Amino acid sequence: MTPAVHIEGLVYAYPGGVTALNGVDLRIEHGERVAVIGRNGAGKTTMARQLNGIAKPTAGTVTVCGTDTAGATTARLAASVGYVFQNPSDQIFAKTVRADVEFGPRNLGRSAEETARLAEAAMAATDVLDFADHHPYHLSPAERKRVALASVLAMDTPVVVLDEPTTGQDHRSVRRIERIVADLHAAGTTVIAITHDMDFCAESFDRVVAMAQGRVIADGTPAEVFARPEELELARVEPPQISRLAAELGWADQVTTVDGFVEELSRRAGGAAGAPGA
Amino acid sequence: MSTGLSVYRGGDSFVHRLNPVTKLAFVAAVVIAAFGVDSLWWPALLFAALVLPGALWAGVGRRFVLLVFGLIAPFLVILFLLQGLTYPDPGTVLLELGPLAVKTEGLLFAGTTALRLLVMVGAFVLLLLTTDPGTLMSAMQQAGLPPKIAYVVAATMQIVPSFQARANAILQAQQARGMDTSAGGALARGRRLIPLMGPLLLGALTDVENRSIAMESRAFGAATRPTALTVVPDSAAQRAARWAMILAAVAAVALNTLGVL
Amino acid sequence: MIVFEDFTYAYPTGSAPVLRGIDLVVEEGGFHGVVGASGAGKSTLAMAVAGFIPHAQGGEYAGRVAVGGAVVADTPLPELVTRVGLVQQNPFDQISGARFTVREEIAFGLENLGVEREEMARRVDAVMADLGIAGLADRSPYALSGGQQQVVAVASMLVMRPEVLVLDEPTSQLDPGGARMVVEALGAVRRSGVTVLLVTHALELLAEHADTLHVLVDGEIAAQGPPAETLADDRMEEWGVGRPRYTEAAARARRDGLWEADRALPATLGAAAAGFRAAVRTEGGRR
Amino acid sequence: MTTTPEARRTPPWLLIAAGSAVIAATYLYLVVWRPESLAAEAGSTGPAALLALVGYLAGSALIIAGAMARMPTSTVALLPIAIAINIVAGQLTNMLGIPLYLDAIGTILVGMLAGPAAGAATGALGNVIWGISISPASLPFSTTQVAIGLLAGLFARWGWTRRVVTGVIAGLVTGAVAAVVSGPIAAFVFGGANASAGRSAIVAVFQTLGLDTLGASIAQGLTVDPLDKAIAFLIALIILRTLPARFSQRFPFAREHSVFHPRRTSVLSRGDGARPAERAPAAAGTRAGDGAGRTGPEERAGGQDGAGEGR
Repeated sequence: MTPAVHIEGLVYAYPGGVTALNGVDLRIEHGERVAVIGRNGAGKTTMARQLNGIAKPTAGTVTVCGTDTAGATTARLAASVGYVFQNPSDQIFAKTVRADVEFGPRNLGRSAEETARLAEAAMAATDVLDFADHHPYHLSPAERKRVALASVLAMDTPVVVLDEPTTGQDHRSVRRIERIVADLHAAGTTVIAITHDMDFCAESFDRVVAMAQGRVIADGTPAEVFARPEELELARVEPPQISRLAAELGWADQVTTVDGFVEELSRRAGGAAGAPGA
Repeated sequence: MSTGLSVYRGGDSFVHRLNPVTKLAFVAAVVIAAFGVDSLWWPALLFAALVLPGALWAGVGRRFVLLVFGLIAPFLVILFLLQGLTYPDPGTVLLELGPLAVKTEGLLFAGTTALRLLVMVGAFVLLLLTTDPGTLMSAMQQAGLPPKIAYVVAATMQIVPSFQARANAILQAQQARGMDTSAGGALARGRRLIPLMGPLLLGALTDVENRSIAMESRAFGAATRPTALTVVPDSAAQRAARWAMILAAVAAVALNTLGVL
Repeated sequence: MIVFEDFTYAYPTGSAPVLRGIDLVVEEGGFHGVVGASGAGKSTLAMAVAGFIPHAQGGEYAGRVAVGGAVVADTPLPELVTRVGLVQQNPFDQISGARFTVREEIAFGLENLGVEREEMARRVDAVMADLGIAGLADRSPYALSGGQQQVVAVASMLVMRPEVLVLDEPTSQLDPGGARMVVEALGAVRRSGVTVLLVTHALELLAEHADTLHVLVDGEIAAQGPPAETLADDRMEEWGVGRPRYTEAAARARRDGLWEADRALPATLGAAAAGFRAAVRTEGGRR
Repeated sequence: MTTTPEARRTPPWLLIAAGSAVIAATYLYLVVWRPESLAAEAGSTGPAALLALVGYLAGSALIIAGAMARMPTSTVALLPIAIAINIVAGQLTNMLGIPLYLDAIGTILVGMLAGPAAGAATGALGNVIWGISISPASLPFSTTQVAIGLLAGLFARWGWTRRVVTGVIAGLVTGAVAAVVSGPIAAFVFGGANASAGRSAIVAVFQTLGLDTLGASIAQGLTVDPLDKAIAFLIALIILRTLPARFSQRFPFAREHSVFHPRRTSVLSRGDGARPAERAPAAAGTRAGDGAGRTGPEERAGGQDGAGEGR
């Protein structure tokens, strides 16, 4: 089976000549949950934009679900890759939430019934059904962010890219996004998120790709990546709170999530207490 | 999409160091003279004797030539085709091509118009190439331009690039949702305006309130007379030169109208 | 000092009040946080302190808000802005655009107040030095990163010497590096004696820096006090605010008997580490 | 209240009236009265080009000064945004390969929201900025932009923007006026030529049909501008009706003249078909007061702080 995303020797230079990506190799299998981290300007978004052909490789190849992006338009690649932009205001335009969510599947040539079904399911998943017939501009920014997410989920693509999904969101919204990522994963969708939120990254993703200066500098499970202080320093990333706590306690084994922490704590305390979450 | 609203690249020549208002007076003077004096050689002389040497003196000759001709060349071709072939008034016909006729008067009219435009565009480009936009606005405010007008001009010049970036982001976001921007006839293209213009305009207008709050937080429009941190150097000589240039231009026009020049 | 007395407010186009019966005293000096879920009324509270409510918004306004003895509703906006500085979320909107360099941008407010030139130059340079942005003086404000722009926005307010600086989610659109820049700048502000009121979702930041924390829930103050106390509150999840992961981990551990029952839940890394060390020791000892 | 030094000397309306009079006089002199001296002598336009330039620019300058003198900060903050919209929307249209300009949408928005004077100032300043930054050749056309902003505001005041149909008709009329006003500049300053080959070809056709350069320029404008402005008005109206009521509420002009017909938005629909006037008691207690009667997003159940957090 072809991988969901296969990037080989990717180099990308802006029209002005500045090199943003400098030899990226990355293979992501179907169904993986991958978080891409690194400081602003590290090349995260530039790389993600290669996946739906908004930017094309200067050198190297990018293949998404078997399609080489070099020869495909963004409109065509949209059938394989759903991309949720960081700023929902960049894409919402229709008079109702529902019409906006239906824009994508309709562009992809889905039938009216299919479009309606997909939109309904996406709105349910993102918890925006309550205001399906409202104007998107009368919603709060957090709600609009969910509408933008729904409008991409409705396209029912095998790969979904989320650009900074938790930025500016309150606790409840972050929780909701964590659940959406879990649901997508359960449905077999490949989820790739660009994020600065290390706690979100640790709780919701199986794999972390750290970037700096246009290259991948670390790639592994959250526990592996967050155990590499030099690379994190290079990526200007502060590990998740739980990782810092474990390090402060001098634990050699990396734990990154609250669950993992409590489990490890009870092991260290001699298993005297009940199982985690009990 | 072209970005940015300034062609200024810095520099330290005499022309660069002049008070921007002086350069503005120069622009006004040559434009008045070029358009007000009724002859073919007069704008040509203004361009060759004043505008072009000014650009060479400032050391921006290459960019000056590229910019001026880039702006004006397509226009000149069209102008000569239009008035060369379809000049409406009666005149000496040099060549007839069916409904089209090449007339001496048509060519003269096109030539005069072309040279005048060359002076106008050239003088402005000289000002823009040698003047920092910030200094231009400071100097104009010093010269009495109301702060609100200065604010609108300065703010617009600075936010346009961000707007262009936003327009690009919107275009990409809709393409990522499967919108094909290249295909289709005029109507199909027209229909795509709403998914693109909608987010651009709505986003911009919702910014207005925050911008207005930010401005009021900075006491913009407070009753006192504003002071200025930056004072653009000026001199009595420059002040005199400004009046002299304008008066010379007006005199040239007057003399021409009276039939002396 | 900021005082709210039985303050209730509804927007002109809204039917239900956004803030209801707010009684709040924010002490002079120091660093104070406001937290709450989206829609709880945090931004409205910030605008009420800065005076844009009611001066720019109208609406239904009851009760009293005062800043350093000046009653907000009775003080004209141009005078109020010299007492309260407001920095909002989007760095792009905070830059006036009226000036082409950072130094002039920061001076813009003083120009509008008619401050004399030498005095203005002195104050601008001092503020830039305090906030560590002297190196940006001649750059275009639009060529800066979001974090740098927010610090310039803070400087633009501070140079007007307000008693209170209100910041409404100033770091929500920034990357961690940018957020750190702003937080460090706020440290400098606080040292200069200005009262800082910060609205944010960044709980860990407040846990480390804030003196007091005020929790807004559906337009009412639900809890207030030192961050260590408020952040440990078990209702934070239900209020939609959440808690730092340290606190969450300790709460879970306490349920499993792995956190000493009489020890307060931690809000910071240091407190959490100390608590867990103690827990592991006693558990190990008991075995 | 802030006033510029000039405004203290002269009331703003007088400046606007004087500016309009200068422009009108220039136009009448050049086009209607058409003095003999204008007749081409050796293929030149005589002083017509200079008169067109000076008269139009001086008139525009007076209108800008008058319109800006007492402008509230909320409107001043709107102007750069509107001008940026003009520029970027024009570029976007061009990029999509749509055979229109759509470079006055921002001007039209300001006219509708903040009135004729503000609209005129936006148009003129936008043109000045375009002129002093990238395209000096466009500077002389500032009067056209003044006319567009002015008319957008006047039509809004007369209630033509309350319905889409009348709004589009207002756009057609505005486009026709714009074409007529541009005529002297296009003909005398630019010799009828246009940077667009298509537009210039139309001028050529009219000239071969026997019109003089001025007539051909105006006729050419009439083939393109009405449609362009009608679509621009339509887009502006769609956008403004989409924005939360709170937005247009901030502009006294739009509020006082209820420029936009109160339209029930789905967000607020409660199944009662009552017209806003009849629903007014429901909004009692707020100072919203006026006939616009639209209620905002905050009304939505769940106590959303739509206004405060809504940015």
